[in-house]
Amino acid sequence: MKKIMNRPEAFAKEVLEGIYLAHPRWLEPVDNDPFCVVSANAPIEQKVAIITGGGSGHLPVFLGYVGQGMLDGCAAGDVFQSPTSEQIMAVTRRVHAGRGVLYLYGNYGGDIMNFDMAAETAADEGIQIRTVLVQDDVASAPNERAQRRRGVAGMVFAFKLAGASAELGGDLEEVTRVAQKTLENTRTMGVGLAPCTLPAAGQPTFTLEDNEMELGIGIHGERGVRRGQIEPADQIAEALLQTLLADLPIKAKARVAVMVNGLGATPLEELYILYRRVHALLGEHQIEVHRALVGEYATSLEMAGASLTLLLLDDELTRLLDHPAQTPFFTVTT
Amino acid sequence: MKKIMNRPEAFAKEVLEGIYLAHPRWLEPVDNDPFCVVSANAPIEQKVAIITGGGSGHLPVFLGYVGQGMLDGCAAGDVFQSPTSEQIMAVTRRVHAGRGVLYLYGNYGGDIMNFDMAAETAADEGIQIRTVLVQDDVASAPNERAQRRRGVAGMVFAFKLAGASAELGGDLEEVTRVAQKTLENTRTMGVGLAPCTLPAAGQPTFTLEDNEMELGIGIHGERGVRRGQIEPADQIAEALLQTLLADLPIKAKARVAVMVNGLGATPLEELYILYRRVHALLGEHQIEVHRALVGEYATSLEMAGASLTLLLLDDELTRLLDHPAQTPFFTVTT
Amino acid sequence: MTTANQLARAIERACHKVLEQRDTLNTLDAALGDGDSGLTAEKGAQALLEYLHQTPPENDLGQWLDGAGKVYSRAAPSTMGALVGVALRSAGQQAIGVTTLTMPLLAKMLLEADQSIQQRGRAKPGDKTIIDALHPAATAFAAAIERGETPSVAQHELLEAARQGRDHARTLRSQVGRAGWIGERTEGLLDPGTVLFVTMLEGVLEKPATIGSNHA
Amino acid sequence: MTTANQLARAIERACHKVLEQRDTLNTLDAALGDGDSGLTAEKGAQALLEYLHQTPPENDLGQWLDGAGKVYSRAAPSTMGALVGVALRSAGQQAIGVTTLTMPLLAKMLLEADQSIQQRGRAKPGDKTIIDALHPAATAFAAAIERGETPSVAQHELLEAARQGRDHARTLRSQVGRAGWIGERTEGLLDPGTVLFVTMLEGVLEKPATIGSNHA
Ligand SMILES: Nc1ncnc2c1ncn2[C@@H]1O[C@H](COP(=O)(O)OP(=O)(O)O)[C@@H](O)[C@H]1O
Ligand SMILES: Nc1ncnc2c1ncn2[C@@H]1O[C@H](COP(=O)(O)OP(=O)(O)O)[C@@H](O)[C@H]1O
Ligand SMILES: [Mg+2]
Ligand SMILES: [Mg+2]
Ligand SMILES: [Mg+2]
Ligand SMILES: [Mg+2]
Repeated sequence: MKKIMNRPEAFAKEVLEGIYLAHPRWLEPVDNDPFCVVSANAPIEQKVAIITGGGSGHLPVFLGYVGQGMLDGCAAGDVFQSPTSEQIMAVTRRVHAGRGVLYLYGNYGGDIMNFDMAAETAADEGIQIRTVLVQDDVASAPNERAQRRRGVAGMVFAFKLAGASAELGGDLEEVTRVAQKTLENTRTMGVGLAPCTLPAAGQPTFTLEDNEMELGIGIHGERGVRRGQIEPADQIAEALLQTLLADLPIKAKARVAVMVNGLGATPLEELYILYRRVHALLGEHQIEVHRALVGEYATSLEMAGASLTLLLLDDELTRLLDHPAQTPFFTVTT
Repeated sequence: MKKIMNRPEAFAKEVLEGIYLAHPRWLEPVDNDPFCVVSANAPIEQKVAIITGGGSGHLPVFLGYVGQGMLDGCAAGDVFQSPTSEQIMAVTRRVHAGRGVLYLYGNYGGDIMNFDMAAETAADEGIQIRTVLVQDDVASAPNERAQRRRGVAGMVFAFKLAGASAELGGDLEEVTRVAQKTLENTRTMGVGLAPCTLPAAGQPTFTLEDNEMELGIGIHGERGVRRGQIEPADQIAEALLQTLLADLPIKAKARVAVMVNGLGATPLEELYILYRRVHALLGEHQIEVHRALVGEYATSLEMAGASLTLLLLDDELTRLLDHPAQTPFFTVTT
Repeated sequence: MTTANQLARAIERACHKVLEQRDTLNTLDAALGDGDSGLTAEKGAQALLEYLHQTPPENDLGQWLDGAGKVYSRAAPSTMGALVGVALRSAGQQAIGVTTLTMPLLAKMLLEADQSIQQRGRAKPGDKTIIDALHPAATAFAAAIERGETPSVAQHELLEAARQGRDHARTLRSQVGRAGWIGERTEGLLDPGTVLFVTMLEGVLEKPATIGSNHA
Repeated sequence: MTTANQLARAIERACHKVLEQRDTLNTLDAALGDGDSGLTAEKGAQALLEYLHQTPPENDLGQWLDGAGKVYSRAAPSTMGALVGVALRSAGQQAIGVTTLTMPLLAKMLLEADQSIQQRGRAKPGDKTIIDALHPAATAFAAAIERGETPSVAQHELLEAARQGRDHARTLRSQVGRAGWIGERTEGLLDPGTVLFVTMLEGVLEKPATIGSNHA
């Protein structure tokens, strides 16, 4: 394990400390707990607040989307671990501006338990909570059992669109509806080329031979749908795209946003080679690309590989996607 | 060699094609040569144009800084190769708006030859050219022979500030002066943890043992100043920072911009762990951080490691740094 | 009957037993989950031992268990960590103000722990989780007490039911949690949650060589 | 005297010789540069062969060489590629409108190639570059012609001077290019540029077994 770090146990904490030092005008901790991250100008009066949370090791997910026009706060856990319900509650209290809070996070057992417990405490304190789970990873369960799917990179679209809805004044029901609608139209699938190593574990999360790749692998290295010899980029792009298209309620002449996301160690160059083929294939299906995001949006430490996300757009979703947003890690300008 | 790619020989070309497809409103090729990249709205009337160039494989360097308030064009080479003088000339003709062109690129033999030849042709065609070489890598030569230093991540600051100067209406002499002044105040040093592999070569550019790192390594794997066992992040930060501070004409109470740059495969988390210590040490020296850039700004395919850049600021440079800029890969907002 | 001191010793033994099984739990979890069951169980056990040390149980065992649950889930914020915390807290709710735990009360507490985990985790028996060991164990223990068995017989049935539950769950397919994503491939694999529960129980019921232990 | 056809054959032989040395050049460059000298020399040689095939030299050897230089540097855009291109073009400038190359003209062309590389590369003899083979070779050839030596003696001195220059450069420290960054560590290592030049020269001067080759 080769990492630029100090004590493995302090990994997540030191990352957070570095982030506060680098972006003091944007982010601050609640009550000196670096794992409770809120926007420096929270609470924002009259705005529904949106909170996410989950394990560390996925930058810019999760806290990287806290900022203007996106999220208000984030409860971060240790590497690949859930935050505690107390931490979620601390963030909730700090960002709540009287119009309720949306919990928007990935479908993982530990996170669900802790967010649910926080939601109950919040309710006791008179804070209205809604919960929307991100379940975009098509490789993790068939369409019939879509509620069992993992949440992966597609969550960034949900953050973006729900965040725009909140900034535009939507009430809690409306912001919740937008998050749900976005996710109903969002699908992701990934491919892994090399594992990552938890700083405290010292052992890779899985192994792949030198010439192998795994389609459908999860962001913690959970097993995928097909392991085999590494294929040319164009074939990988085709395999991922076909799966997503088959799963989405898509029609010809549709409009989409595309995200080609690197998992941490894969160079930007390779992501653009993937995008090149994805774009051409969408064209063959007469599907228009309204916006392309190519880069690292949801990673797993130094895992190698990529994921492809499609968001099927209508006019409402397009408008919300194009609404300006800014965080230290993500910018949408008009 | 595990890469998401198709034919190795087509690597750089397919990357460029993917980039044009992803960012059609921003970038376009000259005369269908994808290696000749210009801003979609070039030439910009009344503006001095700035061109860079160099080998592919360093995204977002070089073409990623073509856009609003930065560069006008970029001649890209094959992976780690120079563009040809004809390509540089094609870009020059396309972006020139009558007020001259600044060639701003790294100190590499092949690039110098080709840019110089282009400059001569341009002069023959009546286009005024100035050349500024980026030579920020302190590890590549001692201060006394600073003109022999390599150009690395610090070039991004030169692009930013010269770009702002041009956008603010500076003439060719003024833009050239700003680029030079920026670089006189810019220093970089890197650390390598793992090599990268040229797609067409199939062999890594250098090797490091599992527990080794190399301080001062170059972005093509050129040898550094010290190879040894991997050190804790805080120690690496100290080693890099001390070297830069000793080389810069710095006083107490100075103000700097800091860039912690990932070389391609190093997760953002590790960069923030480095930044954490850099920030603390600067504080001990009573040096104020005006802006921190932490991320991938100049890479070498899937090389693992990081570089640290300091830009010593005065009021003029601060104003130019803060001037808004936007490209598909880089944004500065007010 | 269990006094504050006995409760403390039982929890201590359970924690030490869990610490011993750290690597086994990690290995089991690596095969069907994310390989950290041992790490998070270790964090939870260490936090409990520290809580025990700083705040030994005294007059109100229910309050103490409630605190133990909070401590556990704060220290081990995984699925299992959250659920063990929930179980400790809801068992504690049954014993607020109580200074010694009777067998019927213990039975009630176990049933409550089972229910609270099912509710919080939205899983049921047969989903291949800790519930498949906890639920039959709690039920068997309650039935034995109901039938008027001696504490040692009841405890024996408790442990046996847990072990059988663990072994039966091995044949099932995971329906929830991370393991749920590779459902069919989990058949024949032990579920770390069931192993953790049996391990804790073995610690609690172990007859230690110290005084005051032989009338648990 | 060299006719168009002879020039074509000479360049062909030089290119094939370079292609054979591809891996050697890469290995040499890996030790003090970026390991691509063979790759870029291969690209240049292939492009020249193609140019030769598509556009054989005819009435104007100078124009043809100018075109060859453009082709070479376009195909091999490394330091060396740019410099070889420059050398071919500036040698060509000396022979515009010429249909056969005399020995004195060849000497002038070589000297010009040397000067143009020095100028373009901002390097001088002793910096451990191709110049350390090219410069003494060009000088020795011109001197031999001046002294009225036969072509074969002059050619022999040309090649010998190039080889000696290459071997002498080995003892130097690189002052420019990528190798300049590790200056002291380059002592004792062959410079790929000097090896490339000697290789090309060996190809040009090789006596091939085909007709029309024996009065070069
Ligand atoms: N929804 C659930 N309800 C009850 N138990 C569960 C549930 N999901 C997972 N578990 C239990 O948790 C165990 C995994 O625990 P652990 O590895 O600590 O958590 P995580 O899955 O968050 O890494 C599983 O073996 C299973 O017994
Ligand atoms: N400034 C220079 N002037 C003349 N020759 C040079 C110069 N810099 C480098 N060279 C020659 O170029 C050779 C390297 O060529 P090559 O590997 O093709 O280029 P690059 O360094 O761009 O990868 C060196 O061995 C040296 O002989
Ligand atoms: Mg686990
Ligand atoms: Mg876990
Ligand atoms: Mg080279
Ligand atoms: Mg090169």
